[in-house]
Amino acid sequence: MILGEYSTPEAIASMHHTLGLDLPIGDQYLRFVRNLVTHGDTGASIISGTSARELIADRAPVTLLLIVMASFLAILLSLLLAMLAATNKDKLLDHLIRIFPTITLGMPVFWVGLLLILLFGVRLRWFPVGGVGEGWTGMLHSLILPAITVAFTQIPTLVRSLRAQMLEVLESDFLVTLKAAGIPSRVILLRHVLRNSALPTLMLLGVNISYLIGGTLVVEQVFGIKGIGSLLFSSISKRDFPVIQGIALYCAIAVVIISLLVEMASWWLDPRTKGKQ
Amino acid sequence: SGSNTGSSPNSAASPSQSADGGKPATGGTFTYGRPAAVNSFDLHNQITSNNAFAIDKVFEPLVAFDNKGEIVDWLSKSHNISKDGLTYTFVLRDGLKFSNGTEVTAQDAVFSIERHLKVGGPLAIAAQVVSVKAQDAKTLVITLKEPYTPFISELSNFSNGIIPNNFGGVSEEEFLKKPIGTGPFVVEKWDPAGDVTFTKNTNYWQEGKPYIDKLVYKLIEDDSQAINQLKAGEVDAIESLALQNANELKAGTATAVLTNGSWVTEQLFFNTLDQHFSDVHVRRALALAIDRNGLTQALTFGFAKPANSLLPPAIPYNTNDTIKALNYDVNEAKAELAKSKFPSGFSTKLLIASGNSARAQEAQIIQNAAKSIGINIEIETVELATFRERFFKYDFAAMLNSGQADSPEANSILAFQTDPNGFSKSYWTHYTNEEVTKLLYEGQKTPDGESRGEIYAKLQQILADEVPYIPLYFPDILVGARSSVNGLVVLPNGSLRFEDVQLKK
Amino acid sequence: MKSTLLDLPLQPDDQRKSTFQTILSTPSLVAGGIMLVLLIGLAVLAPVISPYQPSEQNLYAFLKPPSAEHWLGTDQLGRDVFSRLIYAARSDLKIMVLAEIIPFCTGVFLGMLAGYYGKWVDSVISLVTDTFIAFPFYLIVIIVAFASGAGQRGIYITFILVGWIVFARVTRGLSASFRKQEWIASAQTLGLSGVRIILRHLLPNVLPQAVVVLMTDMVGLLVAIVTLGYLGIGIAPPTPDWGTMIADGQSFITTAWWLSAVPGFAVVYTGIALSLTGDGLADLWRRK
Amino acid sequence: MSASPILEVEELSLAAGSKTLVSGVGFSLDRGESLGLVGESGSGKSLTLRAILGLLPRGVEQVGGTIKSEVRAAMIFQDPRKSLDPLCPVVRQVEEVVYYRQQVSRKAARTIALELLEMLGLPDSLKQTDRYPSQLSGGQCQRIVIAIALACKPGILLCDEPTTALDVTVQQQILATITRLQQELDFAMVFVTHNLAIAATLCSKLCVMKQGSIVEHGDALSLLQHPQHPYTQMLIDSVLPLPELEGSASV
Amino acid sequence: MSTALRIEDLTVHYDHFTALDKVSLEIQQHTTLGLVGESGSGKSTLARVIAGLISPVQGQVLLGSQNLGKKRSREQHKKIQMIFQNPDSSFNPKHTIRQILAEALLFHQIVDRSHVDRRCKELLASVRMDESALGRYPHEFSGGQRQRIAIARALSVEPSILIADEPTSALDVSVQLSILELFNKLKSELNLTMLFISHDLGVIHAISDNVAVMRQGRLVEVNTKEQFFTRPSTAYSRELLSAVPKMPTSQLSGGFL
Ligand SMILES: Nc1ncnc2c1ncn2[C@@H]1O[C@H](COP(=O)(O)OP(=O)(O)OP(=O)(O)O)[C@@H](O)[C@H]1O
Ligand SMILES: Nc1ncnc2c1ncn2[C@@H]1O[C@H](COP(=O)(O)OP(=O)(O)OP(=O)(O)O)[C@@H](O)[C@H]1O
Ligand SMILES: [Mg+2]
Ligand SMILES: [Mg+2]
Repeated sequence: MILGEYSTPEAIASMHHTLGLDLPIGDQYLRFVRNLVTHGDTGASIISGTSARELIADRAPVTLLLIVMASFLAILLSLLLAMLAATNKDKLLDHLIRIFPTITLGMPVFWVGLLLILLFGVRLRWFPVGGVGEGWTGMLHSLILPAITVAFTQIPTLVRSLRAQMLEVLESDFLVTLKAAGIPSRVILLRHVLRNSALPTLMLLGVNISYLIGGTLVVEQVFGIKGIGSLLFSSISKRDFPVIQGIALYCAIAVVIISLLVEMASWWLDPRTKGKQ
Repeated sequence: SGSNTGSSPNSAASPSQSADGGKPATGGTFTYGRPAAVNSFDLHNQITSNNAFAIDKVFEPLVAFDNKGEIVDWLSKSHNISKDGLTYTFVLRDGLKFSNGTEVTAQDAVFSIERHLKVGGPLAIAAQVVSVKAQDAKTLVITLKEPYTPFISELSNFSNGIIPNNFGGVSEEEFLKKPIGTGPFVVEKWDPAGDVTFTKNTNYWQEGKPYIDKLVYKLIEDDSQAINQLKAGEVDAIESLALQNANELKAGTATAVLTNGSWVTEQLFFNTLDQHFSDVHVRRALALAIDRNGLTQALTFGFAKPANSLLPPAIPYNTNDTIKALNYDVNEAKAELAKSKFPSGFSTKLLIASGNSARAQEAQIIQNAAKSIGINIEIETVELATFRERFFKYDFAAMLNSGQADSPEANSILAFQTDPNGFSKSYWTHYTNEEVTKLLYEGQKTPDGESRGEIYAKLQQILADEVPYIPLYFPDILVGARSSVNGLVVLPNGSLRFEDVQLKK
Repeated sequence: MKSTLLDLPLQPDDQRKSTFQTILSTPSLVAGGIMLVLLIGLAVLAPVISPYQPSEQNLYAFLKPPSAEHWLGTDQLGRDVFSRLIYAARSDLKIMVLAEIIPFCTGVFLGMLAGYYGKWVDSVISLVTDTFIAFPFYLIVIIVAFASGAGQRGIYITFILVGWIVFARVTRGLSASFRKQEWIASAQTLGLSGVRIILRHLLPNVLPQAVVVLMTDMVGLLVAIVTLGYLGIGIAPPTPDWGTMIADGQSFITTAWWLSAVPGFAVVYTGIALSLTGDGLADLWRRK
Repeated sequence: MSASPILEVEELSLAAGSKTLVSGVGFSLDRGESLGLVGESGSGKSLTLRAILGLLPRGVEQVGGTIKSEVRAAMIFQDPRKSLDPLCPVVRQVEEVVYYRQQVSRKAARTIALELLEMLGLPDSLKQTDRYPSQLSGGQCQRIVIAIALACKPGILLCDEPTTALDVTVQQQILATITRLQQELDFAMVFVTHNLAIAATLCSKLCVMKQGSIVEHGDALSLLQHPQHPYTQMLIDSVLPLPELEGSASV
Repeated sequence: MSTALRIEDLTVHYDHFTALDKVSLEIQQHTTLGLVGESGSGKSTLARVIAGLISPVQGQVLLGSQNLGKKRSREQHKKIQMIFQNPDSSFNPKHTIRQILAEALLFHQIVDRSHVDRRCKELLASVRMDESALGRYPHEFSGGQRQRIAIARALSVEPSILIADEPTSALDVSVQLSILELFNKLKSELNLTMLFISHDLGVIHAISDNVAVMRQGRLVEVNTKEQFFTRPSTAYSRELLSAVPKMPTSQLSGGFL
């Protein structure tokens, strides 16, 4: 008789032994720490026996690509929308753009994903409904919808802050100086306003990065992408703790690295911090 | 007793293939969406479908069942069971080769069965085997200590597939990473937490088959995602299609639903060690309180039959139409409960695994039904691993689960669900009834025929009266596929045969 | 000597708009408030309003389209969708509010401590927040929800664990900037104790901003609750929940789309109501 | 007296929504002339300047009156740091204005910018390393702002309290620079200040503003000697006297 | 005449920047010391150290004979009160004037709870404000009025030393005059000892008895008012004095106190 289920207790039991999970808890912990420090690993998967680090490394590229694409899209779209809103303050366009975050803030990411899949995947067939395509182009193509979905969750906060930031810059004294000096408004907008408001937005993105990663995990599930997110869900349902720990650890490391990068970027971009040295 | 000559395994082929009669379309990659990854090819140690349905593509048993559930010769050209039911003789097909090109000999079969006997495993060989011998290069003889009628059908199980003697000369571990068998497909690429890619076995004994070049098992955990991918044509078929989605796919022009009855019984299990459910009156009361017809109708959309007895209608010796079951009657249910130790009701918990929406709905129907007679049920949803841990430890009061036969044999289900001494302890209900146990062993020794039927009818009636589990319905095994797919064979255990699949160019 | 008594006249009283009037002149607050009141009204009065019991089944009348009898039709178990919708509002909103209370209080308090005292207090609290923030919220929610079994407990635990961070961050920033302001310095020179300055001076000033953040955070929490429900690790049945309703209805998206669409819109509606209220409050307090 | 004034403001009224902020302000200015605008805080001095510049803040509108001007105007603000783009090196900011206003090549623009900076007495080190506003002192920033204003070749220079944020010694230098430049370049100037002493030293004409309108105007010296309006009197009274410093000649 | 406040060798660093460099100073009882100096010279820092808002890395502050340590007691805090430059930010925007004035009275139990209201009114009267102000919020007042309220608040704890850090530089000139008048009146009525900081030499002249000049964290000159304004002893002071813009005609003068 076959159990209509997906994993065997016997396999787990034998795996437990090879992994030393039957050792006393103190020894297990020592083993864990030693692995962590020497190999950057949280141990071997109790299901497949492969090391958690390898499993994660296998899945990481897709997730990373997705995160990069999503951040890129989020920044690009937010800049665009915020610029349109700020330069058309209190006009119809501005109101529309301002309503947008209010509406989308309460949209669960899976719901957005489902709607996009139904519309662009199943109905219009513009993008694959899920999975990851072959090769670079296939991969990029199949990640567009998920990236939009993740970006969608970031755009409301970004647009909001960027718009406020731009308005502040637009009202600032130095802009009056530049305007009074007769510099074309296109140049002002692109060279001065954008630059001055991009920095805080980048910082905000740095703060939100862990939300972005979290959103990515859920979105992967909705789009059936075999990245870190689906690894997490399957590991959880199999109680594969080394892998879960590994994912948590590497996510945290990723967040820290990205925050550091953002900080460095802001040091590099902002002369005010340089001036204080 | 009787012998079986090598009937053609092709009897299972789909009508469309024979219809055009011309040369079959060959080549192409068939992508099959599945909800769980293949994490082991160790046929003797596996029990779950995610692995079973990959193992049976690589390893094949001596005998197999076809899509009607009939036992047919498979790797054996013919087989013979002695009159006393103690000696089994198999003659292997001519020119049978493993995928690496080496000949299959009787010694390989001996090694395979002996390893299974040694390992035991979750699907251990229950017959008392005295010896397994290779009479000559092509003839295998198995001798039993006492008759065991289900033996032949149990041999058709994926766990009795034939592997090369001594693992073909490599270590066990290495072999299981790169398995070699006689099956139509060969593992090319395998991610234990992801996809499996098979290529066609060019040495396959069924001439010219399989028609497709590649078979990909694509992991799609989310069922709505699976359906969407099928609709968008990103996969050619999807496994374990949920019943509630079937009509939608059936209605679509690009998609179709394939089914072939089933060997599955959806059931509500009671822990008979539980303080409440050890009382037979409580169990009977609950059985009377559940409207199985309504439940089936609401949950299965015409893809299931309400269950009266334990054995599915596709299994021989089932008594679904003749049995006297406890049918829906709230008043009688209340009266039954009044006879119990808890006449005014009680509170208890119902354990279910997360991730199965039909079962979650089912649980709510049962919760509602129980409430109508004064039993308060709290639904406890835990993830699958915990779920299994819990019921293996009898740490539940009641749970929803299903029983599925893996061969067309009444014993397959009955032994698993009634034997208090077996691995599963009456499917972890711990139900113990001496009479039932006696009937079970008797049935195993009785050769097929009317008397075996009588034994099983009696057994099933006892189960229906004492309800250690309430059979709810027999769901069809459903597979969603693109309409363009031809020759896909759905077996009643839920596995597919891809040998005859042809992809439209 | 010239009279220096009151060199400028005070504004006459009638120019000081009543609070009520200022609220009325903030359209987003009015809109958000009305939406919220409606929602809360429906949720609180669910037992009175709902035509059916939310768990009342009719296995022979399932998946019925909207009709006079069932305003939003019935679900797979023949339950009245409208009744379930407003009962779900009741349970989801209740959890949302309850799960926010403790994190809000601890977050605001710790944030004030860090911002006001600075130095090592700040370093310790910032270290903790930075550590927590490194772990994606959904990662923690999902792990905790799985570990503690499906149900509301996971949400409460996770939120008590990580929910305070956003408030701590906001109030820390605010308190640090207020601390540089001279009214804090005056309070210090007056010899007031730290506790008194934090509770009587800082708190009323950081509270408005914190409440605004609370509004958006509640939206986030609601979305998380619904997402967990959707993933099947949220609120346990038979308690109705929007996420479970969406998940249950998803199979019927082509045949009975309203089953998942309606609870989805309920979530979005709540999101809009809360963020409008938040925006409105921010607006109101900015203008003051 | 020259033929016609280069700036003529008549009955200027500004309002934000229904609230009138400036009403009926009018004055005229000849080439090379300076007008001092003094008055209490919030009386509309800055708004008047912005109106002349043609860049009213968002939400404020001109509701009446005319501003006639032949020449272009440039403006200097109170806080020099805030009037420079913090993320753009200062010389580039000057250069950019030269490039767009004087229609010369990038290279020429840089040369002209550096010349301007030299004329304003900024250190040569700026030529080597272009620095950001945050790396300069307030006085240096104000000079950059003046350079930007001059790069526009203005006919009128509008100064909105250009020295309030600066120290007395720096203030003295900046004022000296402005006076010198005005003599060299002969632009007209509207100088807003609340320091009566500065206004009187710098400007030949004075307007006193209170609550959005001019309460008194006229020749600087005579206005200070014979104030008509009590508010003017009060302003004069508020100037705090200092005793004469021994051994120094008064300016 | 005795010394009300003495500071010795005060040094303060912000990170690596030395804001105060070994500053020593004395203020006599019932006199006003005017502190001038360019922006960033450390005037406010000095004031904050004296008020106990910043603790110095070195040096000490002596109130009379009492050494004020790193952590001051409530009593010691009360003794030295400070008025800040920016009247907009020196009040808790969420408190009414009544709460602002009563805060310290209640906390230190300076007067009986039932007398708090009366005391608040007295305080307002002493800074010449109407008692109708009590129920209002700071933002309803003009800058000059707020500065008066700030003075009233400082006086509520009956300090022996009052520090005023540029209390008039954010105000209109006309309002500035009335605040200076108020300071002069309180000084004589209450026998206050004051440290008055300003960069406006006119203001310093109008209010102080002695003048101290700071530059880059150091005290460069301490002198009597008469001496400083007519015969400053350092070149820097002379430079400061000569940079003050003067009215064009010398006979124009007014606004004597
Ligand atoms: N963008 C604006 N919208 C509405 N009102 C404004 C705006 N800008 C200025 N005001 C108001 O207009 C009035 C005049 O402002 P303005 O800045 O011209 O005064 P000012 O004389 O320059 O004062 P100060 O000496 O303080 O700089 C003030 O009451 C101010 O509040
Ligand atoms: N919190 C701080 N952190 C770092 N540096 C500071 C801080 N506060 C002040 N400084 C620096 O210390 C120096 C002295 O500052 P302080 O405020 O005492 O000067 P000041 O004489 O009061 O100037 P102003 O006349 O502008 O008020 C300045 O250079 C300033 O930049
Ligand atoms: Mg102004
Ligand atoms: Mg200062």
